[in-house]
Amino acid sequence: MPHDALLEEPPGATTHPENDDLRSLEAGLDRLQTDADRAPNAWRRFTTSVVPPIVFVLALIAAWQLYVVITQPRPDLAPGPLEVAAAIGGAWESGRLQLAVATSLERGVLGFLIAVVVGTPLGLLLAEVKPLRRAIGPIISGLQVLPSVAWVPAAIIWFGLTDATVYFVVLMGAVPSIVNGLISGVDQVPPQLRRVGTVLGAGPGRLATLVVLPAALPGYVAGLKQGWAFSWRSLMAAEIIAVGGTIGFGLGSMLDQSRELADLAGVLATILVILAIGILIELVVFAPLERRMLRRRGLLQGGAR
Amino acid sequence: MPHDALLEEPPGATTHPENDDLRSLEAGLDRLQTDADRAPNAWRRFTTSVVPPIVFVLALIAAWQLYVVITQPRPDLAPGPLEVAAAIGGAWESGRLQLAVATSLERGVLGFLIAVVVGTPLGLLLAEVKPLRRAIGPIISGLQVLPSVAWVPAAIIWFGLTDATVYFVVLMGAVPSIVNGLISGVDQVPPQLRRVGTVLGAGPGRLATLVVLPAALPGYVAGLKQGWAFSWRSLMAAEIIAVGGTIGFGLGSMLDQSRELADLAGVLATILVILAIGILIELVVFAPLERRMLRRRGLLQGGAR
Amino acid sequence: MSSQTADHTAIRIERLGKRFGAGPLVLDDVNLSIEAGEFVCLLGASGCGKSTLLNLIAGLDRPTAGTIDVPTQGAAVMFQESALMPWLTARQNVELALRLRGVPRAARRGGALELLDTVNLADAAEKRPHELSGGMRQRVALARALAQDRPVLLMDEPFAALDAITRDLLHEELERVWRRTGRTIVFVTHNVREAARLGQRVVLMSSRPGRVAGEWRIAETEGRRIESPEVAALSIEITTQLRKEIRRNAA
Amino acid sequence: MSSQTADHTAIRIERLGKRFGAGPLVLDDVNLSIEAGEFVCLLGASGCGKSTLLNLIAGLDRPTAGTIDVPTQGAAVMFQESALMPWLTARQNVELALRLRGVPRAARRGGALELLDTVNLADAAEKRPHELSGGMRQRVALARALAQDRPVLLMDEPFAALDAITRDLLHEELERVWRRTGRTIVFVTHNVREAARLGQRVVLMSSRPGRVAGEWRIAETEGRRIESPEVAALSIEITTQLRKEIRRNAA
Amino acid sequence: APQAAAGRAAEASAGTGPADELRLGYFANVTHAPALVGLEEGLFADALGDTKLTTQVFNAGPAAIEALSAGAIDATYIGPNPSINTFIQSAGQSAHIVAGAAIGGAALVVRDGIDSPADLEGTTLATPQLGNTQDVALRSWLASEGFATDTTGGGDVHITPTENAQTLTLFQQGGLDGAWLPEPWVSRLLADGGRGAHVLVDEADLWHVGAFPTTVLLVRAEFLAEHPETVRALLEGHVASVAWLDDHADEAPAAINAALEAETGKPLANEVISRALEHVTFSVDPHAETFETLVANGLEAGTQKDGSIDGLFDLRLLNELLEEDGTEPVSAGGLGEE
Ligand SMILES: Nc1ncnc2c1ncn2[C@@H]1O[C@H](COP(=O)(O)OP(=O)(O)OP(=O)(O)O)[C@@H](O)[C@H]1O
Ligand SMILES: Nc1ncnc2c1ncn2[C@@H]1O[C@H](COP(=O)(O)OP(=O)(O)OP(=O)(O)O)[C@@H](O)[C@H]1O
Ligand SMILES: [Mg+2]
Ligand SMILES: [Mg+2]
Repeated sequence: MPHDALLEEPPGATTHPENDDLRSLEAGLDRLQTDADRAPNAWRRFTTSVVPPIVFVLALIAAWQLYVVITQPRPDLAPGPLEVAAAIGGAWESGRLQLAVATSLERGVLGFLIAVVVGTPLGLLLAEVKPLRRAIGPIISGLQVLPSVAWVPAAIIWFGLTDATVYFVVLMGAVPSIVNGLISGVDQVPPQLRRVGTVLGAGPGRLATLVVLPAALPGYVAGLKQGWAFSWRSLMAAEIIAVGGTIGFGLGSMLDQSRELADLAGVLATILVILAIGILIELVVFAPLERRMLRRRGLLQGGAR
Repeated sequence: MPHDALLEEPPGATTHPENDDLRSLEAGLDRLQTDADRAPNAWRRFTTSVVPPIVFVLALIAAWQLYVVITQPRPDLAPGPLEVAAAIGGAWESGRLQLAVATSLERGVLGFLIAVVVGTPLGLLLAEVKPLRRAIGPIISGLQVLPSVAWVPAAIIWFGLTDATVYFVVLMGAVPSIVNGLISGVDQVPPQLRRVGTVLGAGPGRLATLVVLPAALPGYVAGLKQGWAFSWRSLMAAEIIAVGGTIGFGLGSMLDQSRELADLAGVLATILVILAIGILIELVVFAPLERRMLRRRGLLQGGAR
Repeated sequence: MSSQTADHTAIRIERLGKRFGAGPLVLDDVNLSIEAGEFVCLLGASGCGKSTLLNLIAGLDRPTAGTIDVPTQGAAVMFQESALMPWLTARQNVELALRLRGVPRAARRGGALELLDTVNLADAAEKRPHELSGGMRQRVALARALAQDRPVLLMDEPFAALDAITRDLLHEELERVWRRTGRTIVFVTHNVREAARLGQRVVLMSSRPGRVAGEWRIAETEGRRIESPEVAALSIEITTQLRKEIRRNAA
Repeated sequence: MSSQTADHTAIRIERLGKRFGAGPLVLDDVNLSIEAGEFVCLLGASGCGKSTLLNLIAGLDRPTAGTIDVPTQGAAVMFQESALMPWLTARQNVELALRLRGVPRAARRGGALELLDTVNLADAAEKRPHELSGGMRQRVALARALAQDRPVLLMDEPFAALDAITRDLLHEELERVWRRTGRTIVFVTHNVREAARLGQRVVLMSSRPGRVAGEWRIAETEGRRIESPEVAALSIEITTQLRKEIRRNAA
Repeated sequence: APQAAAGRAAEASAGTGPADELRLGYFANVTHAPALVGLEEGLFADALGDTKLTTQVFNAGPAAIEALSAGAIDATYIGPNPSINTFIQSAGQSAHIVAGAAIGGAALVVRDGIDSPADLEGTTLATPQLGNTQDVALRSWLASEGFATDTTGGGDVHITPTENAQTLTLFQQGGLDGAWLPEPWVSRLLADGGRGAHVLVDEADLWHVGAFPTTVLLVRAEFLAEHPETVRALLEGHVASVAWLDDHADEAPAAINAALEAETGKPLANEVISRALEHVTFSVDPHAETFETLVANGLEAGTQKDGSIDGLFDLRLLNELLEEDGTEPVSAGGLGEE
């Protein structure tokens, strides 16, 4: 039966009154059942979700400054916001801040990318090959429980104070997250979608590429996001603990240095930078990625958050 | 209208044939629509989910031992499983292992409990008071992104090398998780349940205690579980970095000590102990708690996992 | 809520209007009065404001214009999803309603079991919602609504998610309960045949904004079945009107 | 799957039996033959094995005993949930079916739009599933099933989750498509009236194990509406039989 | 035994010629003055000729050992205990001591009110690092005084290995009662510690000759086997450096301080560095005869595994040089080649 024959209307069918009736009825119902798109009000979103935290942080800083001005505490135990700002400025001027941020970011991003390259095929393999998964899955989940900071001493013994140590720790932190994210993403693919794929005539290969992988994307992205968080955490741990040797100067090293100089303003400044980078990466890289994907799938919850 | 009057059957109603008919029809349908409970097959579960990882680990250990026997690598760079076992045994005999485990567990548990006590009211407050949440929520989420290891240097400056440092870091690690878990738990309470509570006549107080809190339990428990994971991570980081002073001897200190003595077998032994404790706490404390709660709510997925 | 209404009128709605925030008018100039013990079906296409109207009657929301008079004791409500507390057993769910009504602890268990027996669920009292089928869950929800002991029962598409066989049975069950307890029932539905099967009166609502677009009364409701010819005849009439309302929105 | 069947028989099922693992027998000695172009409704209570039977026909599962003959081209299937790919638009969902059928890239877009127009959804081609109402989603799923261009269309309670008004419309839509394309349709449902409304033949299945428990043929199907008296009469007859089957399980 | 094999390899094969690069580790510390001066005065560069010299600075022994084990450096100045540790842990395969560098310069500094060992009961004392030379010395001395200690900070006297800079702060704040430290920290604690800081025990008094090793020169075993010429050149520089320190006693403080300032950003106070140099002697003799005692002490203190240190020393190259200079050869004490 050729395709076109199936769709061919009997002559005059489109003008058949009963059919027209049905069409107008369906159109009316469709109109009633779909809400007009409400344009998200950017200004409102800004005032309700961006302004309050900023105001709160500013108030916090003001209170802190006030406290410092009034009680005049020992500056080495309670530096004021101005001193912390000065510490950031100083580090910037001397170029140490840029160097540290560049080094840490490079390591974090590179380590994360390696983790993605390692974790993705591993995750796919575990998700699709049942016996492997039974055997290795629990071990990977277990590794996720292990604080990656615990790997630092072992890595130092193996690789000395070199960048290999840092990358090893980052990998041990990020890979289990990514693998588990991908596995749970594949698990959450509704079995119905696989069956539809089969019914539509997809073989295993096209089923995987056209159905399973796109369907598992939300879990995978969530895993990537968490993997990044773990990369960043592990990196900081490694940098703080493993200082010296041929290890470059990252944010963790900067933190440790400030601590050795008993420079609390410098410590707090570095913490703020680390926090800012973490939030920034999340806002700039993962949040839009996730939001776009969820919006396309209609999984985004109402903007109450 | 008194309650009993409503339920009073008109005399003879129970023997009314039509009603009997309805009863038998309903009973038949109920029977058809509910599956007989299938007893979970403990033996099968054991063979499919416990045996494979154990076999895999044993195979891994055997391969490792074989490698060591065949290639005879430098024992300080690649100790064999026997040496690692001996290291655990040695630490046990000298009592260092017990001391370290007891110290770390005590700190971890105590820190976690403090975090629960701090995080729970904070989470409830943020979940229920919208303006507060708008202002503080993003900050708490941001703190969750900050590696808690970054707090170690600051804590050392504030509290010196004392236990307060350790507890501070643990709190900074665990509290945001618990708060966010509780908030998302409350967010996920279906609005329908709140409305039912209102319709049934519950005021705000009883609505919170009888409806919202029990409904938010799954998110809360998930938050607690994650909070524990962060407590444990942060604790290890703090113990590894902050050694000396009046800080007691925990697993992290043991790890650091082994590293200083270039004793890789000791390092690996300690990593194994840390991993074992992490998995054990999860299996013994959180997994049953979570499983019981999810099973009671019918949220547990089929045993395929 | 509002004042006790005159002798035989359970619910009186006058010139009711409702809009959400700055959105369009959802309900406009709705007038309706429902007698005590009456079984009214509210019929309308999706989004026409049926749930909004029901929530206003239940006191879950406030009208923008007009007034609603309901009995001082208020109304019990049943939703499309049974909305049982998933962590409580069937009995405990009913007991919760009794507890919130103020029934002393000692009397609750017996009362709950009695109510569950009313809906033929005595055997399933100790099961949790997820162990029950959809029809059983809605029967628990019905028992819970009965536990509230209010003269008015509001039902928002309570059987829409059930399979047809179960739905037919629940129609009979509901009718039996209604005849025995004499409640005033306002029943919201999409289903023309369901409305014609259950109601003493069927009120058709138009869409955007929601208004009363038609009303039908059924004289003799005893012994009706959904396949009965009277139900079919009424259904054809209402359907024609309903389709006209829907077509109005096509343009 | 299996060999091409004789001239006019599209599907022939003989002595079919099915059990899952070591569980009880789900289907037992099912015999059924369906002619090309026939519209058969498979009716039965929940859990009686309707979906199992349909999956066997679709080749998604293998029988334990007996044989099933279906056309070599296989069958298209529609499920209760539309099961559209949530990351694709309506058009892309239909195009996916065309692509997996082997239609060249250039022809896909036009084909998909044509098929969407068949179900009166040309305007919604660029919308994603979550932007569509349930009825619209099922129409996209229907278009997708048509895109497969298979002589047999298997439908597993495709309208069960829809509201009554939409369901009535989709009955008319489906009937129109059936008449125009001449497909063989096997339609699974709980709903006695739906079966009586749509089928040329209604097959009633018993529960535990599933067997054919009764069969009705409708001579004249043109111009039927769900409220028609013939539909009502047939419904009463089938319902009585169905209730007998259900009651059997009460003991 | 493997170490014997390595030794033989060095002897027989004469390696693969001079290395292109020598990576040298040291601490920015007074007891590492031969390294500081050798670099500052260009003595290593002169001796190494074409071989490029790169350096790495460490804060503590373990890090240097880790770098050595990971092949990130080829030789390092380090204390004897970490050297013993890596040798035993690696079953003699990791590294060999090729020369001594410094002697003496460690002491137990305590607060006011502790005037005899008996007063130490219940106090908390710091050492630079678990299992390092001072840590082991403190533990074995306390044991000889009848105090029990353990590696977890328990016992009659609590020993808490703490970073030197932290030790100074904690001592000032009252968190520590004393510390067994190397120079210049002994002098710094005496100068800046306050709280009546004074020396209770000078480690020099504990050894019969007053000579005990503080710093030695350790070379990676593989490097030694492959590039004996380069190690010989390094030793030339080392010997010259020690000689320079002997000959320029008046210039030494300034030279060392300049190197320290370059490394850490802060020079030592004059009185600190001169007092420190008074207590440290620089010598190429590793005093191998004391190592068996060091091992015994480490074992007793629980900071070390049991094992043989036979073959730890490879002093052949050093003795060749000394012979050329016409000086007395040094002894390996029966623990390796001399
Ligand atoms: N909280 C709300 N805020 C804004 N608009 C709302 C709100 N609730 C309902 N609406 C709008 O009011 C209209 C009527 O909604 P309502 O839920 O009462 O319809 P309905 O007749 O119950 O529909 P359905 O049959 O689908 O349940 C819809 O257009 C809906 O978008
Ligand atoms: N994969 C499976 N493994 C084990 N038992 C199954 C499986 N699929 C179905 N069953 C069992 O087979 C019986 C028939 O199931 P089936 O889904 O075919 O019923 P159905 O008639 O489609 O029911 P419904 O109307 O609820 O969709 C049920 O008792 C079910 O528990
Ligand atoms: Mg509604
Ligand atoms: Mg089914």
